Amino acid sequence: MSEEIIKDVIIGENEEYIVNMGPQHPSTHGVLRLEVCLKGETVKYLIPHIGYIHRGIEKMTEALTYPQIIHLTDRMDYLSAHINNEAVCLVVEDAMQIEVPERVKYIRTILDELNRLASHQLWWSAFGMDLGALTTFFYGLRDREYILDIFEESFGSRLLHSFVMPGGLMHDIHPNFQKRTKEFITYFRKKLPEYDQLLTGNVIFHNRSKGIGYMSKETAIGYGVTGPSGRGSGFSCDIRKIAPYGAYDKVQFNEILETEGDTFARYQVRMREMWESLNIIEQLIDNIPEGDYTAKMKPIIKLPAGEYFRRVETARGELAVYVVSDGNKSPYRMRFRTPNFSNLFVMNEIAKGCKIADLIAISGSLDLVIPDIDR
Amino acid sequence: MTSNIYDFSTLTGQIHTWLSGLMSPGWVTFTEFVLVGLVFLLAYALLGLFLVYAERKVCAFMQNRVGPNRVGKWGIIQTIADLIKLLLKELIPIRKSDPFLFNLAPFIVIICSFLAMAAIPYAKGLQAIDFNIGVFYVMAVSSLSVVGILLAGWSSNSKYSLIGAMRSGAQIVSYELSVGLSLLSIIVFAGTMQLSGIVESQANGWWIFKGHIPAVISFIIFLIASTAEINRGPFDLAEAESELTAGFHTEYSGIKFAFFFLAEYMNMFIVSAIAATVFLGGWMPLHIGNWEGFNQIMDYIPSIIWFIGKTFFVIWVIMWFKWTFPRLRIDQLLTLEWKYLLPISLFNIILIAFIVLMGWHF
Amino acid sequence: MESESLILFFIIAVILVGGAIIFATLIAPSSLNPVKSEPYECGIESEGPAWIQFNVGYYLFAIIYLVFDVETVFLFPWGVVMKAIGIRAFIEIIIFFFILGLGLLYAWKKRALKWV
Amino acid sequence: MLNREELKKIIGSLEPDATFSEGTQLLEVTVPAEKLYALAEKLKSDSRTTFDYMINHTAIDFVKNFTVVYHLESTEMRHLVVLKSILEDKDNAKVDSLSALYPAVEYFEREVFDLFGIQYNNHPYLKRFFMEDGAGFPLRKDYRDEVNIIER
Amino acid sequence: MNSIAKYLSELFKGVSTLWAGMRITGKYFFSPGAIVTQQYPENRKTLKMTDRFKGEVIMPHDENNQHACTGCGICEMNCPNGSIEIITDRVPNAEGKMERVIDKHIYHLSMCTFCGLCVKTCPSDALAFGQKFEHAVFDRNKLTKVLNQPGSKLRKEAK
Repeated sequence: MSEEIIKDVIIGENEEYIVNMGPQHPSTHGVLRLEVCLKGETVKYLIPHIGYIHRGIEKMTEALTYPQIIHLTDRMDYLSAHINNEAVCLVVEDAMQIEVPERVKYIRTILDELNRLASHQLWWSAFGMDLGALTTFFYGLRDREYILDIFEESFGSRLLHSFVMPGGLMHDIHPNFQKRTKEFITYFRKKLPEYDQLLTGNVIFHNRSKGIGYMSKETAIGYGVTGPSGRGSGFSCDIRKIAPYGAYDKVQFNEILETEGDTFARYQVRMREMWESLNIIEQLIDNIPEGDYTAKMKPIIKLPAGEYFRRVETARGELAVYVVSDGNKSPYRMRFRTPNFSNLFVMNEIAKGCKIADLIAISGSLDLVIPDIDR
Repeated sequence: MTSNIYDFSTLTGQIHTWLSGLMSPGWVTFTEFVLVGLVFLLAYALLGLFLVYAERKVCAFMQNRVGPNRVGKWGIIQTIADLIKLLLKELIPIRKSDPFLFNLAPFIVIICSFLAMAAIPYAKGLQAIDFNIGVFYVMAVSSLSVVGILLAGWSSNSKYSLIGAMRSGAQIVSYELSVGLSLLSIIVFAGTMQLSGIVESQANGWWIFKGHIPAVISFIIFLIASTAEINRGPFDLAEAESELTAGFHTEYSGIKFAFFFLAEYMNMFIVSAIAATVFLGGWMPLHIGNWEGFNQIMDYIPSIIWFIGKTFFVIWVIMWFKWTFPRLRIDQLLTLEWKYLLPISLFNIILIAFIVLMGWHF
Repeated sequence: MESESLILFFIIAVILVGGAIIFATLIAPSSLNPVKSEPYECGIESEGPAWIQFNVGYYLFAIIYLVFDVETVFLFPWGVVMKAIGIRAFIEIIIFFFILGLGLLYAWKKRALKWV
Repeated sequence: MLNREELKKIIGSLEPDATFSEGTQLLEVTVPAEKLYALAEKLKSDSRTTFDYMINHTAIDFVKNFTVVYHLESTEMRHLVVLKSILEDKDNAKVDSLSALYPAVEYFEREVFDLFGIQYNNHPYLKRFFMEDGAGFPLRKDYRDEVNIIER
Repeated sequence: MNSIAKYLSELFKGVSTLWAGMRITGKYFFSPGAIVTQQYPENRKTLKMTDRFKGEVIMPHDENNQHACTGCGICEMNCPNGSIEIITDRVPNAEGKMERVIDKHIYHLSMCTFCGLCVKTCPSDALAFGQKFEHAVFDRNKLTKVLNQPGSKLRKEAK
């Protein structure tokens, strides 16, 4: 029997099988619904349905002041909450033309990177679990706990820390911050090779991820897939390099690019980004300049009328904040271009023709956070 | 040779004589049946509960956790609490399911594991049925449980269940071959299919040591293939949690679900017991060459301890697999079997036949 | 005990499962509603029947399995007597395996082992 | 990377109807709705501009009109442009879909349709995204919801 | 021949990577010292939250049952969720002028998202974050708290 003949023998060639994955499914990391059309075990096409936790943040911002909006942005991509907060701060500082103190920039950048690390650790844990390696979940969370403890000491909260204010920070960092961060760097440098041994090198993992969910550079750009997912396809989209903010122009770091464009490449980008984040933190942590932790601000923040646009690099990609102000203390219209929104919809394109198990791997490798999609 | 101080046949013989003195032969047989039945029922339930507990503890330690520690000392009666909870759960009939097959499926999986339990030699003289085709019988019976899984998946009228069931079918029919061939290699060494005979043939050394490298290879193949056959991770495609939520037993609730759970763990025990019996000497103590003193001490450890120790070692290894590896994909699973395990085990058997032919084994 | 006593084990298993299920139905609460008895599909009402014709990939493997398993059954008696017969059995098994291996190779080359 | 003036010149030559806003953070180009698609196509294919990456698309309800906004970037040259179009007819707002040029914009457009009620011509799958049918268009300024929105 | 060598090397490489993974989990299995789980309800005595921990909003009172809240309403204005309500009263002071004092400083813990804006913006530092984090109750109404203690007064600054 040649391949063609086998194809003819296939019974049920036209049998389509519509399976809903989600909203209550262990692998969709939240309430995302994928309507998957299967043939046998092969995915023919899929339609993502979103909106299960749409909270109308964009509408809410129209009635809130800027400091109040900052704490709302926590709830979008809750895993890179600090970076989301910073995006709004940057827009406000841009618009009001405030020069923030150097110390603030350094601290913000360190926190960005710590947040990115924490996010990538959680992603690694969950990704391993998506592929059935249940132990990774606990190792990742164990190490993430170190970062969360550092956060808790300085900000008082672990996940959603509205720590930044327009013009600076809420309060100064905790005296222990530098010491504990350095401890964490040495600790995590030892643990990262373990991650590699447990999952990256594993032959089963290779088979499950290499060549799966291929996304070309053109697809990535066309669909606006940014962040590690886009960089896995060779799409150079690191805002930290393109439009540096904070102290990113003062540190040496590489933009991680992989060209394979498959699940493994996206995985590798994140793993290498963890190393890179450690490097960035290490360069900054000892050089935090002395000074004020906030710039002089008026008590009521009013943006001058106009349109402002600012982009930051969250752990999942490019977050753009677009503010239309009419001179009042709350924005006339605020738009969040969230990374996961674009990252999700490439899934139909790259998951066509793969197996159900691959679909899980692909959605895991895109690292979706559903509240970020729905806003 | 081994000492007879822990021979269970004397105990069973005594019970038999004692019973014969009390009642007529017909009643004796009946009473013995009931006794054996009760013992096995108890052993089955307790082993199942213990294995669930052990799994939770083992995985907890591998994951830097403590595991269950609230109910009883070290959480030791946690599984009993779970069992009571499962008993008290509602049994939900599924709309448009096939009620007869839906209810039949748990029976089949439990019956299969129970029948397999009967033929395992637990200790010297402690074996319910000593078939002369023991290995063959255990293989045959344990592979029947796929019927239960298929029925469960098919009858529940759920798409996830059906996919899980079909996967399980494809998986078990494939891995059955490697299990058979790897066991065959020891049969060639031992020259018998009787499980007690295989154990006896290891009195002066376990086959995994006596059989040179081919025996080690077939032991590894047996471990991999049997892990796949009992649907455990990394081969747990039938219930692949992140893909199919719970696979073939998605729709089962309460005690019916508990039986699938129990059967999975008991199947794990059975394959581990077979591995221990066939490769690791069953209840035979560890003897090293001519170290008389050492061998004497080993003989004083009861045979049932040896058996349980070896079995639990194998169980631990299987758990180790599960908590380390990512899950395979269905096509990779079949590739592994047909392109790696099967050719290797075929080649391995020729090698073993050659070793036996030349008389190189001890 | 005799092999007939297998029936005993069969009965015990049936009693165990049946008894537990009957016991559970007696003590477990029952509050059925139509939504509860829906088949699980992540909270969405399921579309179309779940019982469809399934992909041939599964059957193909079943067929190959059948072929090989029957051959393996023949091997077991050989395994028992291998020691006793010696060289003749060895040569025979090499021929047997050669044919078996050819079959596997054929299936392999014809990509019957490829999951569709 | 082209600077603002160079971009202005190129875009002005590509689309004579385009008007440019002064004193904005980014270069803003306003074109009539019916010329939007043609301009975007030219901007994408022209080797001088190569705006191949759609960062963001949204709309703003300026009570008297809708303004649709596209943020485009060139991944090669890294310059940004803001494309705007004003839709005067609020009850029957219509604009050409850019989804043939940028696959990503299909979903941004669906979101805008969902929240503003702006119709897109030639859109492959214009269905509501977050909200149920008949829920109104929440991001319009005149949207009222007594239950879920508390006036402050 | 080449393909056979490739086949075998792939096999060995695969097995060795699997073994590398098993070493990690095996190592942790035999090192119970690496257990990181906290035994939460049992370690309540030793559990210490960091001093900046945002457990709930409290109004610190000194030993004379005095607080610093002037009832200006800035915290109420700044709260994004409306979880603070201030009911003020006007009472005559020593000089006979009417002065604003708080009657009740109501705090809805159930609506609070711990953004910290109230504490940050309070001009008289009357609010602070408490360390208590076990807020679970069966009745939602219990989460509505009055922050000023009964009979408490505004602290007069020494002039």
